[in-house]
Amino acid sequence: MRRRLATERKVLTAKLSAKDLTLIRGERCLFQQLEFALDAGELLLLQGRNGSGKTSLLRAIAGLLSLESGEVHWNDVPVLSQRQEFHGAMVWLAHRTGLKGDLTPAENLHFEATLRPQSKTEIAAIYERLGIARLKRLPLRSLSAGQQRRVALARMLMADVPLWLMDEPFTNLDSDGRKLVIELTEEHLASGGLCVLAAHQEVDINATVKRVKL
Amino acid sequence: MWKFFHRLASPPHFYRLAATLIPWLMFPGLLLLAWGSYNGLFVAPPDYQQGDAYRIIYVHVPAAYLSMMAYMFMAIGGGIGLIWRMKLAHAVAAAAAPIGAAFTFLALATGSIWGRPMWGTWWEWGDPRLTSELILLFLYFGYMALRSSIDDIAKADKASAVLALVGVVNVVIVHYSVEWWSSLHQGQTILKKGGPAMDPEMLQPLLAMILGFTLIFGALLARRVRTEVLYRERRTRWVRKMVLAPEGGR
Amino acid sequence: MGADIPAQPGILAGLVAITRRDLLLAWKRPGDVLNPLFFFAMVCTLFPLAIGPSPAELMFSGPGVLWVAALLASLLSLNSLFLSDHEDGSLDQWLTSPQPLPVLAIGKTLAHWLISGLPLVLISPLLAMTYRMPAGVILVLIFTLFLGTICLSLLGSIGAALTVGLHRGTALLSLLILPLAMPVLLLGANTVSLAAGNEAYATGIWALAAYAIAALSLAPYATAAALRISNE
Amino acid sequence: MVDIGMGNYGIYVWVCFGLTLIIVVLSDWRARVRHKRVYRDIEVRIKALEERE
Repeated sequence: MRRRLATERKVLTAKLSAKDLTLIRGERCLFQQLEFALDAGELLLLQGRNGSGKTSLLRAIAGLLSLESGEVHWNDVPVLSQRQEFHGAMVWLAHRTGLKGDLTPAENLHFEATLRPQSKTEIAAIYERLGIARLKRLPLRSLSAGQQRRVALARMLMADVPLWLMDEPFTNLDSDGRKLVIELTEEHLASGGLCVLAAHQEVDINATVKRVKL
Repeated sequence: MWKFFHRLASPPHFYRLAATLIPWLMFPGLLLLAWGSYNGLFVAPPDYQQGDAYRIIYVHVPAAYLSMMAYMFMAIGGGIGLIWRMKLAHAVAAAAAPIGAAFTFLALATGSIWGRPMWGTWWEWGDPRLTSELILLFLYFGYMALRSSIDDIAKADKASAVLALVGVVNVVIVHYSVEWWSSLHQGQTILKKGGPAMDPEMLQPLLAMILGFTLIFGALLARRVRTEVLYRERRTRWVRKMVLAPEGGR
Repeated sequence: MGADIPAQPGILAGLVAITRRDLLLAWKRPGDVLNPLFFFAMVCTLFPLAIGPSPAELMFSGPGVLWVAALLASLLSLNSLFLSDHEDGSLDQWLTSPQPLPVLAIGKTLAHWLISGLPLVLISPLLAMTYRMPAGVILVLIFTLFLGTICLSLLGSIGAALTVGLHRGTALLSLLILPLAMPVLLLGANTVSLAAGNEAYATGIWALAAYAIAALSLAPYATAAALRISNE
Repeated sequence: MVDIGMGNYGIYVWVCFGLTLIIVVLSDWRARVRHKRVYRDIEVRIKALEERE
C-alpha cells in the first residue's frame, strides 16, 4: 500500500517540458524552435505526415538524438544532466520493439525486468490483460506482428514509471488492440502519468490532450 | 583571455584569421627548410659511422615527429570536441588526419630508404621505430576510413573522436611493445637520433628543419581547417554573405 | 525494504541479465558459436599445408600461426556483436534504461568472450599438439590466449560499437581493430615463442595481464560512448 | 665545391629530400584545390538559390 502512495507522489510532481528545440538531420531541418510543457495526467500528441520528424522528436526527448539547439527538461532539470534519473522515470515503445525473435515473450520480459524499476502488479495479470497469456512460451518470431506489439506493450505495463513515450502504438494492432492501447493510456494518465504519443491519425482519448504539429 | 578563445572558436572569425595566418607560417617555414637543408646537406660534417647517409635524418626525424604530432592534434581536437562540443575542434581533427598520414608515409619512406645502405634491405622488421610508424599509418587509414563511411558530419566527428582517443592510448602501447619485441630479436642498430653527443653543426640544421616542418604543418593544417569550416558552415548566413559579396572571400 | 522509492534493479543485475540473455540467444543459434571455432581450426590447418609438414618448422611457426588464427577468428564474430541489437531496437531500449551503459557494454563483451573467445582457448591445446608443441608451452599458450582473447573482445567491442549500422561495417571493422590489436598479438605470440625456446617469458604474461586490466577498465566507457554516437 | 655524390650515399639522400619536397608541395596543392572546389560548389548552390527567390 505504502508503495503505491510513493509512486503516486512521484508522479504528481512530474513535468516534461522543452523549449527552443531545433533538430537538423543531414540536410534537412526537421523542426525549429519547438516548445511544449506537459504536466502529470496530460497527453502530448505529436502529429504529422510520415517523415515529418515525429520519431526523431521522440528520440530526442528520450535523449537518443543530440539536438542542434534547445533542451528537454524533466522536472525543470535538463534531461542530459540527469540521464539516469530521467531514464529511470520513462519507458519507450518504439517502432522497433527491441525484443528478440529467438526468445519467448516470457524470456524477453524477464530480461526487460532487470532494466527498469518494476511495478508490483502481477505479471500474470498483465499477460491476461493483453491477451498473450497462452503465447508466453512460444518463440516470439512465431507470433504475429500484432501479438509481438502486445508483448512490447507488456514491457510498458511492467515498468513502474511516470512517463510513457509511444511511437505509432496502433501499428499492426486490430481494433480490440487499439481500444486496449487507448484504455491503458487513459488509466496511466488518470493515475497521474504522462504520455507522449506520436501518431499520423487522430486519437480519440478521454484525457487532457496537448498537440504538437510537425 | 576567455573572450579571445571564444572569438577564435567562432567560425567566421577563424576563417578570416587562418587566411592571414597561412603566409606567416608558410614563408618562415620554407626559409627555415631551405636554410636547414643547405646546412644539413653541405655544411654539416659527415657522420663518422654512417658517412653521408645520416643526412636523411634531416627529413626523416621531422616527418616522424610530425606524424605523432598530427595524431595528437586529432586526439586532442576530438576530445575537446566531444567534451565541450566545440565544432572547430572537430574540424581541426578532421583536417589533421590526411596531413598526418602524409607525414607518416614520408617518415616510412625515408626510413626505408635510409635502411637500404645501412642494413642492405629496404625493410627491416627489427627496427622498432619503423614498425611503430607502420602501425601508426594503419591507424590513420582506419581513422580516415571511419570518417568517410559516416555521412552525417556531426556523427562522423564524434565517432572518429572516440577512435582517435582509443588510438592515442594504443600508440603508446604499440611503442613499448614493439620496443620489447625488437629487443628479443636483437634488432639492428637503429637510426641515431640527436643526443648530447651530436655536433652543433649537425644539430642546428636538424632543429631548423624540425621548426620549419612544424610551421609548414601549421600552414597546411590552417588551409585544411578553413576548407572544413567552410564546408560545415555552408548553410550559415556568414558564408552566404561572403559568397555574395562583390569581392568574394576566396 | 525501502518503501519510498520504487525497487531499482541493481547494477550487477543488468550485467548478469544481458550476459544471460546473449548466452541464451547463442544457445538457440549454435552456429554463431561454432563458426569462428571452425574458422580457427581451419586456418590452423592451412598453415602446415602451405609451409610443409616438417616438425621443426611447425614448432617454430606454431605460436605465431595459432595466435594469428585466434585473432582473425575473434574478429570474425565481432561484426554481429551489436548488429542485431541495433536492428531490432534493443540498443534503443538499453540507451533509454537507467542502467549505466558501460556496465551493459561489459555484459555484452563478457557474453561475446564466453561465446567466441573461451571456446578458442579451450580447443587451442588440441591444435597446438598438431604443431608438436610440448605440454609446458601449451600451458603458456592457453594462458596467453585466455588473457589475449579477453583483450581482443574488449577492443573489438569498441570497434563493433563504432561501426554498427554502417554499410561497409565488416571491412571497416577489421581496418579499425587490427592496428589496435597488434600489441596483443605481438605480446601473446612472442611470449609463447619465448616459452618454446626455453627462455624467460614472464614479462609477456605480465604485460598481457596489465593490458587486460587496462582494457577492462577503459574499453567499456569507449564502447558506451561509441554506442551512443552510432545509435543516434 | 661540395660533393653532390656524397660517397655512394648521394642517391639515397637526394631521393629522400626530393620525396619530401614532392609530398609537401603535393599536400599544399591538394589542400588548395580542395578549398577551391568546396568554395565553388557552395557558390554555385547559393547563387542558384538566390536566383530562384
